[in-house]
Amino acid sequence: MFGLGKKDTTVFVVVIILALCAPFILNPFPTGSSLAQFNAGYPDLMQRFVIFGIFAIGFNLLFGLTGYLSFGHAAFLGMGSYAAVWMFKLLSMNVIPAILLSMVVAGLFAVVIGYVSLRRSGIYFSILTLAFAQMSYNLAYSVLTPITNGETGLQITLDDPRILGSSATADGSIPVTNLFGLEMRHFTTVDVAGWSFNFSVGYYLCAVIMILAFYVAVRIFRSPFGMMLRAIKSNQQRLYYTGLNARPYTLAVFVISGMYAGLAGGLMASMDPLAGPERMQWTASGEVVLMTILGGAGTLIGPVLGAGFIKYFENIFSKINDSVLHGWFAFLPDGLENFVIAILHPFVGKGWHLTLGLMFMLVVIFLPGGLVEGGQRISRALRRDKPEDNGAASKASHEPAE
Amino acid sequence: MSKSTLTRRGVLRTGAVAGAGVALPTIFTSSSASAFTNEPTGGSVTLGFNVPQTGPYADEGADELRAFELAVEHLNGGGDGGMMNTFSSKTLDGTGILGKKVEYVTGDTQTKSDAARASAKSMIEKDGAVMISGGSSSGVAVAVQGLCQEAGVIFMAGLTHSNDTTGKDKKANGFRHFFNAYMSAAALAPVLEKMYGKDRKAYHLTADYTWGWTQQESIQAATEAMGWETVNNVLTPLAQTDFSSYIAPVLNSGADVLVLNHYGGNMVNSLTNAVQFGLRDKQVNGKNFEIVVPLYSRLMARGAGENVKGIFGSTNWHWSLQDEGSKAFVQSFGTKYGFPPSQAAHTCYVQTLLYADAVQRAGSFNPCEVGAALEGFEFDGLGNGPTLYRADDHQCFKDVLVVRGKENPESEFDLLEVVEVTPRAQVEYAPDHPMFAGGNLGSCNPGA
Amino acid sequence: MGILEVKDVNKRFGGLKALSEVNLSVTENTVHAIIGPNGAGKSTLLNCLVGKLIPDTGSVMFDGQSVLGRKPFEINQMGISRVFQTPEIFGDLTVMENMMIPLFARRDGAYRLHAFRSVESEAELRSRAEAMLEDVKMLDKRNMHSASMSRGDKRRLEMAMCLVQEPRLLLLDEPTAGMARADTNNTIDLLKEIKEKRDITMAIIEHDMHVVFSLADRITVLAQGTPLVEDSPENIKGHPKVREAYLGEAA
Amino acid sequence: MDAIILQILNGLDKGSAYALIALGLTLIFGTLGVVNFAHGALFMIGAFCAVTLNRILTLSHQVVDESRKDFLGNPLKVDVPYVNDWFGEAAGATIIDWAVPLAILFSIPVMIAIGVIMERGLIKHFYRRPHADQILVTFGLAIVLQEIIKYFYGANPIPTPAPDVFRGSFDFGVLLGFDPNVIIYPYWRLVYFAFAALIIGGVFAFLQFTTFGMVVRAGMADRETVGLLGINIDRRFTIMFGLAAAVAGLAGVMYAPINSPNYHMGMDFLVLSFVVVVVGGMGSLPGAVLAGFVLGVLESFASMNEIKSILPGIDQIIIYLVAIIILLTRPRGLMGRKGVMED
Repeated sequence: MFGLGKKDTTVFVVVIILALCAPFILNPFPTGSSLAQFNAGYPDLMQRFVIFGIFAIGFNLLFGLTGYLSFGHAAFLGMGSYAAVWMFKLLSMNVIPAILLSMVVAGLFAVVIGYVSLRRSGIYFSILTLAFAQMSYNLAYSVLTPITNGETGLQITLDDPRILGSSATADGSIPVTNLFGLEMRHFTTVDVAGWSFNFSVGYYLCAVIMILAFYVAVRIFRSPFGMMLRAIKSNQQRLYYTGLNARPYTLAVFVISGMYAGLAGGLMASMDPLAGPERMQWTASGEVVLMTILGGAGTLIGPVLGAGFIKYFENIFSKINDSVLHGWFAFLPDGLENFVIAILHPFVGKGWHLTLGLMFMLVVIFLPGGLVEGGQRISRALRRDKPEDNGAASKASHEPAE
Repeated sequence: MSKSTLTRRGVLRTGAVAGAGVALPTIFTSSSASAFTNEPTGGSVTLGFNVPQTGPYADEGADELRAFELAVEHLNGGGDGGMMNTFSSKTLDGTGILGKKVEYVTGDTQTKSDAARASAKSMIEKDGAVMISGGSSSGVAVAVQGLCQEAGVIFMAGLTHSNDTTGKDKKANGFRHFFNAYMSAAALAPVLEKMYGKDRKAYHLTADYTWGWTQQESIQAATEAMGWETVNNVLTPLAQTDFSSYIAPVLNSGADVLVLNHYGGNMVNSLTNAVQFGLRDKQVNGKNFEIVVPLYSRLMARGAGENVKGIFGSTNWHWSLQDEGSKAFVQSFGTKYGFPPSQAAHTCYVQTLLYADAVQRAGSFNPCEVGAALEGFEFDGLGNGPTLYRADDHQCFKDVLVVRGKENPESEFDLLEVVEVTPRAQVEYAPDHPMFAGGNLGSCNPGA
Repeated sequence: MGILEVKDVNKRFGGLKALSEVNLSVTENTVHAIIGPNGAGKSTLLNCLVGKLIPDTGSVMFDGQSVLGRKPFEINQMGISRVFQTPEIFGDLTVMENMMIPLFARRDGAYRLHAFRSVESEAELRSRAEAMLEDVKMLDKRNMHSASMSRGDKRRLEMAMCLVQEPRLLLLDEPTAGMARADTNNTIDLLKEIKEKRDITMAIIEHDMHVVFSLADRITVLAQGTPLVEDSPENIKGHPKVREAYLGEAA
Repeated sequence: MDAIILQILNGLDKGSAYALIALGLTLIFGTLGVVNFAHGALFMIGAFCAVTLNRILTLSHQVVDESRKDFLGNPLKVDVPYVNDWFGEAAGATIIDWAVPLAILFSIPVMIAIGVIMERGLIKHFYRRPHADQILVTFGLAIVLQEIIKYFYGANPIPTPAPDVFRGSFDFGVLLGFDPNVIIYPYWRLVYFAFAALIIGGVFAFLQFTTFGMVVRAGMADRETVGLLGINIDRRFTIMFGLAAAVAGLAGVMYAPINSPNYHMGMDFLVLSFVVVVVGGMGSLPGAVLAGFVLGVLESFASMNEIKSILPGIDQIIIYLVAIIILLTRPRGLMGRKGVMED
């Protein structure tokens, strides 16, 4: 189906189901229950899951296939965001031109940065990309303020000269990003017994684009191009002596991957029309690296899992404060309650970084292939007799240390 | 798909409970339209406190959070009532807001506009917050203010000092109690003139981003108006930690005053570096070399240690103030937490009370009605003397404190002494002042 | 005229003269061995042929075209394939994928972005790859991860990868270096088989006389960067100059 | 001219911090082949050694002073450090004043212990793992370490002053015949520069002239061969890691008075120090030191008004710009070896 192999079709269908049913899957707890804190099925976070999923899928095309570790990929995401917001300011609040322009802009920058950086490999390549991204970030924060609005971030104002559309709505508000009139921020909530589920227009647009992006990535993985990229990672010398020029391939995938980042940036701006410079900071670039490695570099679905994992921690764990903890453990006797809360306190709320850091360490120590390997181990344990043999997935298993 | 709106969790929660309880024939109930975003319909109302919990401003954020918790406690009738007792408006009676118990959710801004917006969105979309408050930088304040405008909730800004927040980036749904760069400059200038004279040459080091620029612009204008000369203004990268290469040329430039338009970690480092260079022991143009830090934060000043001694700056509020409001606040904060509150804590506490009071007076949580109640509101008893929430730009006008690093601190909190309380009249400006021009409040957005 | 003509090639590294006045002609459909003691300049010469090094002076013509200044992949596209001393294969890929890459290179040139077609759908190339694997008796291993194979199998795979491109000249850089006697013999058999089955021109750089004499049609002896003699294996065996330079008998 | 001399001085000082951190990073990378993202955290922990010693020395008991009031109006409790009780007020104050130099002694065993525990407990399991895994695990460790520090010390910078005698600055200009106050330089920064030079010299001498150093250098060049010789290279590498941690820690201790330590100062330095290491050339110790000084001096030049007025914002990007130019003209940085971290 879809020109994919049997296994890939299964994975793809699973991704489609997950993406379309996310509003249900991410809200497993009844709204009134104390565990509702763990629900992630609200529009903003769901959008972030898929947008960062796209970003990580694109990054994985470069890093997972060729092994080139770009440490400046967030620059493309930021440029995409700026391009999209400018499109909203100048042209129209429709998201289509904005998203297209964000991909084009990110692609163009990727051509330039990639052309220069790909002259070196290994860590030298990483540092070159890092340097470009940090330069973009520093300049966007300061000197380029007329274009980027500096620290505050580029936003839509009431006096934007929008060519197609009006500067302000009739009631004096800023117009809303839309897809041919369908507003991105619109959403409907459906209550089922104690549960409630949010269906957001913005989320479904992102989800559909993510599914497309995933599909394209699968096709690239299985194409001669994808095979060449894996060959580059495996043995560049052999590739050269087999009559192939690695540079155009790496540049092509760098640009594709940059355009994925631009797409993610454009979508981010479409969901929430603001573009801040910290989107381009090295920590943001590092984040996508971590997402990919955490999920499982070189696997199809790993980066999406990694993106979800990190964003979940950032948005859910950071909001658990002491009063929430007290709510959970109110059933315990007072002394015990305070004791349990004292134990948990450093790990939630303002301590969410600590939990995230520990999770990084645990995953990389015990699951060298990332979360995907965790999934494989579980499925292997469930059906011992059927050994897993997924071409892409098996690549993830490194030799265990020691 | 019906009309555009953000979620209204309050409605849904009760709707769901009712649905389950009465066992309606259909278990599907779609949300019905309500008057405004997150209209609280149950017995409680949720406020969202969005403060930096990670990153360099985490301690300031933690202090803001303490203040919010205290304010919620007081609103719900707990504790000693703090400034509710001294507040000139007497609508708050310890029964929550409009009889609804006040609940709150917290989030981490990370001092990044993106993260701050994500966190605020989750409060609005997931937790049904009807008001967002907090924050420790102007970039975040402006970003979250913009979000609240779009979402249709009230934003009560925390610590944000840039002129832009109530200048070119002002929004109908956003309100700022904290003072701004212009006011700092207007308050500082006369004191500087008195202390250092009219004939001074100033050298500015300025953090290279919007807040830094507005701060520098304000100070330069105010000091030049009284006769000072500005020798140079050097922009320093935000990420800079070592300012030696910027400070080294200062002495040789002919300047005799160094103005550090830095905040937070930048301020601590640049001030420490400047003192290390021995600038304050030098004589230039026959005068003692002086350093000025226009915006002081006591929390951050602690990081600079002894280096703040004798250095002038301005602050929104200080715990050593002896008016009834301040005393009541320090008493109740200090009793609960064991140390005096910071100016960030003060502004957050006050903003929460002001919001609650405005709702009470408006008789509704509708942001448009709340906004109308805040606009032009005159009040007293919240630690800053008589204060006006100006309708034109949603900026509070009140006295500004000029402070100086204390020579002989008695405790680790006793770092600053109030030198002068600059009266409100002296720091007022026209709403269309050039430094604040270019913005538009727009119309208030109730969301629904 | 041979298919490969090396004329008056000189190469210096600093003060060291690695190649001086090298002339070499490889005739089509022959196996030409280049032998010589360590440091004779064999590897330098090979590197000059494949584009890794550029001679200081002289010319290297392949089928009437100069290879000098061209990059390795361009030279491969001209029809020269190379087997390395230690097998260079794509270790992360399966055997079949290893075979597909040279086939794509031959069909599509040095660069072509087939990003949206599936490798699976290339039936024609797959059957060619399978036929080649059959030839080297590796068809049963086609789905193996190539890094996990024995060294002998890796060598076979590398040869197959080169041969499937149907090169007009196959360069072999000490194909049996470091191999056990049995493996060496296997490799000799494999090369003999290849030679018998198809018309192929090979240039072998080799240390091992046994290999050279079992395969070569012509032999060039290199010593101190200069060709001493070029002759048939029979004549080389008894050549006094060779014995002197190569076997060090005079000393 | 005077401005240039001034900025060279500044640059050397900045550079000495970069060089020290990069040196430790390269020691770990060169010997163990591990990309250590937690190195910045080690630097930070070093600075917090100074803070901690300061806290230990100022451990106090409280004396109620009825004559003064605290902020709540209760009698003020005055902290009296125990050292004051033991040694008298003047001597006690002097001891506290010298907390940072004393912290050097305190930090060496602490840092070596942390380094050895890190290596034995975590890093050694990652020698044969891909660099990506090393980055992930050390980055995770860095976050954990800094969160622990934040938990105990808060997020705000903590003032850690140098001893009083180093207050103020030295007038270089007068020595060189310029007017007074033209080229001044703080004493503590001079101390820092000298200290950095000492440490760098010490590390080089150690590697050059001791058998231990020779084995390690041989191990850096070819680990397997040295292992075959029956030398227990692993134990030496563990010690090496401890040493690198100590270098980072000492850099941090001495840096504490320059910028008040805070929990994220390591992250601030991390990226920069990687740039320095790579510009110097992966695995090259002299390269790391050279690059540290070169980038420090260039960064200082870029902050000069004369240059900023021609190229606004140049000081924001100079390090990265220079890194790009150097890496494009010299493929392996200033002194990098071929084949190290190139795939």
